[in-house]
Amino acid sequence: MADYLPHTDEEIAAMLAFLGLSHLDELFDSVPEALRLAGGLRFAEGAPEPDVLAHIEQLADANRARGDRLVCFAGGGAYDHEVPPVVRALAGRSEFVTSYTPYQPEVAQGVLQAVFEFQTMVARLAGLPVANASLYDGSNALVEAVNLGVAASGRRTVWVSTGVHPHWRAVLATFAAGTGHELIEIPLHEGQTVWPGDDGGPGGTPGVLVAGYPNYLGCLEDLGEARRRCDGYGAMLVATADPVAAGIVRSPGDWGADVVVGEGQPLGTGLGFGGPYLGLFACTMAQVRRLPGRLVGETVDTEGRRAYVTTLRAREQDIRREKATSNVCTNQTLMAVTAAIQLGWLGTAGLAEVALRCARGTRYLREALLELDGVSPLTGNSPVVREFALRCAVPAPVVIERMADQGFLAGLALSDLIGGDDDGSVSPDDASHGLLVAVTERRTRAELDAYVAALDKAVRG
Amino acid sequence: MADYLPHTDEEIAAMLAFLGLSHLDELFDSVPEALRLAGGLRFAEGAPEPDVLAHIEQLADANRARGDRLVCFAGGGAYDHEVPPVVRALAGRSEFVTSYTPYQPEVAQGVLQAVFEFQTMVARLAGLPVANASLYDGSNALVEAVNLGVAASGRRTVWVSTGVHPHWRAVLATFAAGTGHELIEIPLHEGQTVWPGDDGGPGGTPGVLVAGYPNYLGCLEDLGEARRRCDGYGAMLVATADPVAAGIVRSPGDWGADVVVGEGQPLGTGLGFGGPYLGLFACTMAQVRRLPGRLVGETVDTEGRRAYVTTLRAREQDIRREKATSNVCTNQTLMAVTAAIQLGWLGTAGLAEVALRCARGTRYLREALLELDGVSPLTGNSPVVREFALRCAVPAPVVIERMADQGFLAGLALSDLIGGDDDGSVSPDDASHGLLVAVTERRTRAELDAYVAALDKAVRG
Amino acid sequence: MTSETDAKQIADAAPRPAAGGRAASAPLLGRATEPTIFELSQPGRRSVQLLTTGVPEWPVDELVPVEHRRDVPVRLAEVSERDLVGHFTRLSHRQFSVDLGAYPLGSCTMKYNPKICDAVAVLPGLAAVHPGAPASLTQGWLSLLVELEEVLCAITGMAAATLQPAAGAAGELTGLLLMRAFHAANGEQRHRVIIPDSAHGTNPASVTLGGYEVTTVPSDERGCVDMGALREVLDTDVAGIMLTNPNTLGLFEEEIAEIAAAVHEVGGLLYYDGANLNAILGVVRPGDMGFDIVHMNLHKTFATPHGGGGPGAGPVAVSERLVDFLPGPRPVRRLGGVSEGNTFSPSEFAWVEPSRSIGRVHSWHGNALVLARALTYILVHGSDGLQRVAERAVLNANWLRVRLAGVFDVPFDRPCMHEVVLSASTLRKEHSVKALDVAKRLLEEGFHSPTVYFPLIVDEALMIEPTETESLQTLEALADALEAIVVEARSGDQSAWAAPRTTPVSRIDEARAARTLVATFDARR
Amino acid sequence: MTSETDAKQIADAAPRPAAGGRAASAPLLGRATEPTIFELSQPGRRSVQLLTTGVPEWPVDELVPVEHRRDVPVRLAEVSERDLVGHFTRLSHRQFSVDLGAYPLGSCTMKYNPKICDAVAVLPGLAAVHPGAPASLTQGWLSLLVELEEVLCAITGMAAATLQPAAGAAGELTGLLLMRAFHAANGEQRHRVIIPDSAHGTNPASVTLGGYEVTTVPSDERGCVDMGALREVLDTDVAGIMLTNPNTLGLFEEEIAEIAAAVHEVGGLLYYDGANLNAILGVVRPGDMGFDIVHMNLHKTFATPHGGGGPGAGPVAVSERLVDFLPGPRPVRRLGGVSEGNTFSPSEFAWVEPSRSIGRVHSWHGNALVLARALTYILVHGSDGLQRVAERAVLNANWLRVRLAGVFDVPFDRPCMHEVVLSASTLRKEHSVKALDVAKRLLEEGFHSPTVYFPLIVDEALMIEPTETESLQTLEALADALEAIVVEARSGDQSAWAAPRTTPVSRIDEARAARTLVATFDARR
Ligand SMILES: Cc1ncc(COP(=O)(O)O)c(C=O)c1O
Ligand SMILES: Cc1ncc(COP(=O)(O)O)c(C=O)c1O
Repeated sequence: MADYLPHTDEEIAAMLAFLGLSHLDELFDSVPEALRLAGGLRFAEGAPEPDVLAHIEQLADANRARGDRLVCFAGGGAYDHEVPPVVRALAGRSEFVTSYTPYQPEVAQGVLQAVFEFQTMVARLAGLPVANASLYDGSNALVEAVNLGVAASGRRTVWVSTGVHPHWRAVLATFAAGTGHELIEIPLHEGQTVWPGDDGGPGGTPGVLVAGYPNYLGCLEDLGEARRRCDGYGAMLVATADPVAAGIVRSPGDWGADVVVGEGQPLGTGLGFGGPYLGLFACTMAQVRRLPGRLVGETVDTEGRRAYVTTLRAREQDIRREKATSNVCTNQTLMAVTAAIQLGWLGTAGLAEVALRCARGTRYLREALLELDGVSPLTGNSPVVREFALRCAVPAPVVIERMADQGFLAGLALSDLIGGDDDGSVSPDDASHGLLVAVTERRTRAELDAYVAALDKAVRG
Repeated sequence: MADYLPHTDEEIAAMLAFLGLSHLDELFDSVPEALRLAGGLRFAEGAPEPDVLAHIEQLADANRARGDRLVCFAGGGAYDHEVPPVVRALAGRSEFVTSYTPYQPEVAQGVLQAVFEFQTMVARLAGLPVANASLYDGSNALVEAVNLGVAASGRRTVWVSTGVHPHWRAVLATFAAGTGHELIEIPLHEGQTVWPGDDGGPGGTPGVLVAGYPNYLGCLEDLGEARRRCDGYGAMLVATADPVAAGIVRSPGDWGADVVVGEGQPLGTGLGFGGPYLGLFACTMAQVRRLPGRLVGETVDTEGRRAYVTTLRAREQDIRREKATSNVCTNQTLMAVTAAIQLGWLGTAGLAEVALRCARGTRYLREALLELDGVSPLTGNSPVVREFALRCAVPAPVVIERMADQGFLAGLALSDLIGGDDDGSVSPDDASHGLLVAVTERRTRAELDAYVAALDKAVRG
Repeated sequence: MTSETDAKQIADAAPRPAAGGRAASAPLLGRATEPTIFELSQPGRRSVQLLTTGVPEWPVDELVPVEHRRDVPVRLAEVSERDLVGHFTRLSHRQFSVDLGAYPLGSCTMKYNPKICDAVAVLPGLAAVHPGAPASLTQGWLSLLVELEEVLCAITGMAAATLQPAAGAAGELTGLLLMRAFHAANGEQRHRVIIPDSAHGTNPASVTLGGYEVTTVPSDERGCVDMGALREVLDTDVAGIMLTNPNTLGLFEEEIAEIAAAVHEVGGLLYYDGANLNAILGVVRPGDMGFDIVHMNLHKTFATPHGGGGPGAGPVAVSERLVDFLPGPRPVRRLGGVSEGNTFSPSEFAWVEPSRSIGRVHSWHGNALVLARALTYILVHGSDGLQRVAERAVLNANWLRVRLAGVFDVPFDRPCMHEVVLSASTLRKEHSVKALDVAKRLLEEGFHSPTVYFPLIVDEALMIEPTETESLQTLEALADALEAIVVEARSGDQSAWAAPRTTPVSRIDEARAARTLVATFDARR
Repeated sequence: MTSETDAKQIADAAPRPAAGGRAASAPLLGRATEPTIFELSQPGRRSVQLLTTGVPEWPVDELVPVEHRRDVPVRLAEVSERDLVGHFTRLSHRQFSVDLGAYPLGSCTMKYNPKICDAVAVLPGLAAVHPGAPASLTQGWLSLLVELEEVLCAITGMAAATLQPAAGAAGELTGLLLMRAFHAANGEQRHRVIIPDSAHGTNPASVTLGGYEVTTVPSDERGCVDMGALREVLDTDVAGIMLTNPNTLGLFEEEIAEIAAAVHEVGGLLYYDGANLNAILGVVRPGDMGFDIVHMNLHKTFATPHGGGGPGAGPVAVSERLVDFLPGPRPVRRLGGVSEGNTFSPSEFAWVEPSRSIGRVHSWHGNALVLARALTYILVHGSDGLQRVAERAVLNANWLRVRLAGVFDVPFDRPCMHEVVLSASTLRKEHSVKALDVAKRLLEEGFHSPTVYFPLIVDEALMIEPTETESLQTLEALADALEAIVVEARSGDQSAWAAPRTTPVSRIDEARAARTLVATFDARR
């Protein structure tokens, strides 16, 4: 019997007696007999914690791709950045971890203030005046952004650059089945979106344009061009952005984006096999009443002291129900708190330094790899700052397997990301041979040099 | 430049100006020039945290005896007991970790109450009415106990059973050089102390008798015999005890010990290469004013609320100075708090269960090993409950090396513990071939069986 | 470190706060306001320390073309590690949590979150794995996900599940899209989804996002779906119905079999909102009640911590006929692949795309570390332990119900399941003390408040879910505290209006926050 | 689990508390008392979960002979894991700590404790190593200890060190035994050790335990050892002198070279109490000042956390002529053994017994994980960083000294080192507000109090050591708070007498605790 239940047999008896019952079963008298599960659940009985821990540790051991075994060069929205002990310690404080949504602000100032600080930091990163308290992940933040854009523009046609992460586009498409948005994917050429001619594109005048900055192939695109289109169409510009690259590149807000969304994982959250991550969302003040999810605002208590509370609640599902701007309830607050702590640790200079170091590693590795036989560029001369795509002489999945045997998680195969289809972001051949490589500030020159040597072997025949 | 200093250059300049100084060096004007260290300290400059962590991780990696590589059967006062995540989490709370000695009780109720609870638990374990708030480790607790015993009896002759842990006896001897106590070591026969005949022993009438329960060879001795001697001599009985074995064996207090000391490591503190551990100390009420170190007592605040504070402070060095009962100041409070949490987790049944499981594993393994050729008993039929000594056909250090190659930390070589001398606890030949083996509740039957098979190989030729 | 020069240049160009850095200590247990991190900031101060890498130190202008280069750095707080720690530790002391005391929020299942799950979530073999690594390198994770899917299906009585949705609401929307895909595959286009008036707000919100219209059915006087009213709105335009059972009143929908039959009869599907699954673990399964789609809130039923509002996880399990529509890719155990002990052949587990998948609903595979926590919780309890969980949860709720019956109004006075909905209606009418006042006053007694004003159909609702991990003694203390508040109010003492007073801040002006929106530190000026 | 039957039988025999288990929640930031864990206990409740081992389940009476068998189990609290967590988490909320705010306790060096050191202390390769494993299996640990010894010697200017002593006082006693062994080896039996009247209480206590008599020398009007008085007590019966420099007044003993010469002249040794080493890191070394024996408090200077009163670590470094007397065994780097990168040959490091060792002073090798933390701290700072530590520590203390000069009396009004000793003497005389009242009143402002009434030679002493990790802004806030308290007192407001009031408990009756000693829960009845 392994559990966390406090009840002793005597207490159960006393409580039943208090209820006038003689057996625990009677508590479920309202459940029709015919529906009752006879013989209990059909899986193993409970096991003590140490047994279970041993089992899970064995599963963990079976992951060859763990960071202590393979040096990580994979990115695609999830990066192996430094998360120092101090951030882990603070973000792990049980008051943050085991609290609920701040329904009673008087006893939730800790989370509320941390989120208020988070919102400020995200707004500054995005170059926009307001940010929310988090969404599930980058893709879901994008879905919400498009919903907002459609609502704001009043038009359901959405032009989505194929530079947007393929998984995010997939999620957009999934949810568009419900909202009925018409998604038009716009192809890339050498890593840059080729927006349709000024005569307009397919599907009529777009209400929303979506572009990546950097895009999923790591390239910085000319967002000014997208902005000009939006101005022409009266459309909303949604940009997906990377919060670390933002340390040295212009804010999408600065380029004129109306909504900026991003994957917040690089801000203090580990790789964690893809979750829990953190959807970043910032927008213009004009759209604040369409903002999805939770928003913390500053106010005062009865004694005039500064205090924080969730606000503009009339947007939310628990008040507006079917008319809410979004259905989100539980979100990723703990990751938002973590991001605030990580950004507090980084500070102004630290964020810039991390971005710069990523850019240096990216430059160093890319240049060295392009010297190799069997490796060629995939996105022309498009500028890259934290990640880049290469064409290998052998299919990328093969390269990845071979590199694993040499101690590296070499990157992501474009074919895996795209899911095999010809999605317009790269040619089908580039898709099958394309490898997406990310270099963070944690990669040493020795590791980069060893990677080059290993890839040299891996791309042969 | 790696450090944790907040000072900006501007602030340093402003602070110096406020002091009327122009350079930081001038702060040290009172240090005679001739003594000043020219050219700074002579070792490496600072390195960022991740560099240092990588270095320390490599050192950690070089320890073959780490628990995740060698299954631990070593004991001798340090045992591989279960320390569950919940205990680690609570004991690691930074309020406990980063606070000081509770000099200001109004803001230190957390530590004070936890220590009060610890004292209660230790007193109950020992079977005595009062316990202190911890000493450095088992050996230092023993030193303090002997000091108390000498002060209480007024006689400096101390009979120390050689069943007391050899390291502890060594520490006793070291400090006796200062206090001038005369330590007389009393030999064992088959794991039982052979106290001198009633005509008295060497060195005149003893003021203190010290015995182990269980002793360092794992044997339970007849403490009643020691008590009778003490009554005869008017001497104090000091017993060393194991807090886990106490779960199923009689308390030394129950046998009539005046002071009970022990190594608290088994109570929630990991192996940690020997420290920080925890010296347990309990005594009779008659001796409370001779108690070494810190003691927490219950009292009230000005509003009559229950509160805790360090008490009987007049025993301590900061008040009594050269007349203090002990010089201890910084002790092992965090380990005491940890022990309170661990004992809270174990509970009445849990402590008994752990002790019982140790005894079962001990029985199972000992019986199986004694079937092997090349293995024989070393302590006759003396009862053992958590640890036992064997005589191997090959020297124990060789056995340990061979067992390491098979994945086990086989135990401790008696020769290592004793330090080579003929100390009277075992014969010189038993010392060189004696292996001390501990089995905790964490050892599975599969591990025990594998150990038997491995030892079977290891003791051959 | 010359490598910092560029970053420093950038930083130097940043506009400096006029006066920063003031104050870096705050009262223990005092009621002083903690400054924002921006106010603790002092230009030039830093905590960051990065690995020495030896990578060539190109300046930023050789790396980023000028048109893409940021000219003003992102202004962030500049604090020492010491101040960072002080700030967030003090903030944590201004935050209630399960670890500090009872948190009887109805519908939220704030049970104890076992610490072992925290240990699991930081295992390097789980936490330091990139989600894009191929299946051959992540067999352990795939195995874990498959194992979780299997036990979740056993618990709910369903055929298969997706683990992608990141929370309950995400699960709802996923479920509605499954519904849509199912009908579409049958060549049908239905427009309406039925939900009871007691439903949680995410249900109608999800229905809208799923492209359906909401049809609300009222509850009857027993607090259950009004069967007559239901039959009236049922027709072939109904895609399905969303129910939670026990419902948000904590009452079991006894006519669930009839409801299922009626909905199925018109070709609709039944969606189970799993927020209240805790009440029925091992007692009755949604699949056996006739549900086609079930979401679970792992952060409720399976004790993964709520994190101040998230992360959660909202797996969706479905019956056989919906399996092919599940989001992809799904982790599956390959036929024939057999693991020996805990060694895996590199291809035993694989990702597959269901044949008629609605597509991805998450950037990767869902909130993986939350899933690992939930599996750990489930394995510790096992099939037997989960049933005890439900029994004790229901026992606790009923004990409180009977104990508090004379204290508050009990709108639906019959045995409840895992939570009980009371009402402060009489208290309000007779003594002008509202449910909100009771909630605020209870904070002073060291308990978190119950959920108030939900479900909407109960006037002055106080919804209490004690959960199974609170002891009888805690229930007694909670009940005593609530009773004392009512006695106080009845005696004419209006303390509750001014409550809470012993909390880090006193009652908060929520209206002002919305009126003069200050959602960032920069908006303060 | 049948294996529990016996344990349960034992447990059942335990006397049960008459009424236990009451209350298991406590106010957030409220001022309610937290019950003891014994009061939260309910017989039969449990948290423990142990590994399933498969070992045969012999009953206890087959394992323990009756005369050794416990007939009544050790009565411990019986709580659920949930209540265990609640209890100790709430207790932690009743505890001030460095992580919560400034802790300017003089002589204690309550600096920021970097979190990286916590990470180091839990590395399995360090934490899960048995201390009795042979050197061949623990080369990493031996290497770490040797590396630490080397940097400590570089910092102090000494030849070798023992890492065994578990705290400063243990180091002192070790040092005195070294002194004794040294003199004995020279065939001498000396009887007295000199300590200044400003010395910390552990110094005289250690002297007694070392078998010596204390001879106290007074301080002169500048707060330093009175040279004349010293010369008077010096003779060949003096084994040595114990000094801390800077001394406990925070003042540098400028005549240290003369003192050293005089003591050495009579054949005595100089012992350096390293509690104040933080002030002189990289500026001046005890070895260069003429000291023969030096203890360090790693929990002060090298930031290992104090843990509510411990653990600490008190390595003792000695000059060449004392090396052979050091406690053994000592970890050493074998001559000729060369490690390549970080791979070690199994015999590169070894344990050796110094030829004339005084013997062991610790059960094993000292507080090893504390030592690992200290090494980490030292390596991060490096030779350059440690010097900055000293500079900033001294800068901070002097800033406070000047800032507070008009507020309190400054008994020794000249530049101080890392701490400053003020006096509330005038305040007491004129306004009856004592140092203790100031200390208690300051708690209300969110700061820990300074050390009060130490050193003993200063009337109404307030000893402030800000440490280098507090910012100028914190110093300002602290000084403002202290000044406001004095202004308040001068204005006739006697709030300080009643202070503290905002803390978890108000001022405590210390006398009562000693009068009616209740040192265990069982003594309460
Ligand atoms: C009844 C009910 N349904 C759905 C939800 C939504 O779940 P989530 O918050 O995980 O999105 C909740 C959450 O509070 C709930 O109580
Ligand atoms: C000056 C001085 N010497 C010695 C000590 C004793 O050190 P420890 O507490 O580590 O035993 C202290 C501790 O406060 C001290 O301040």
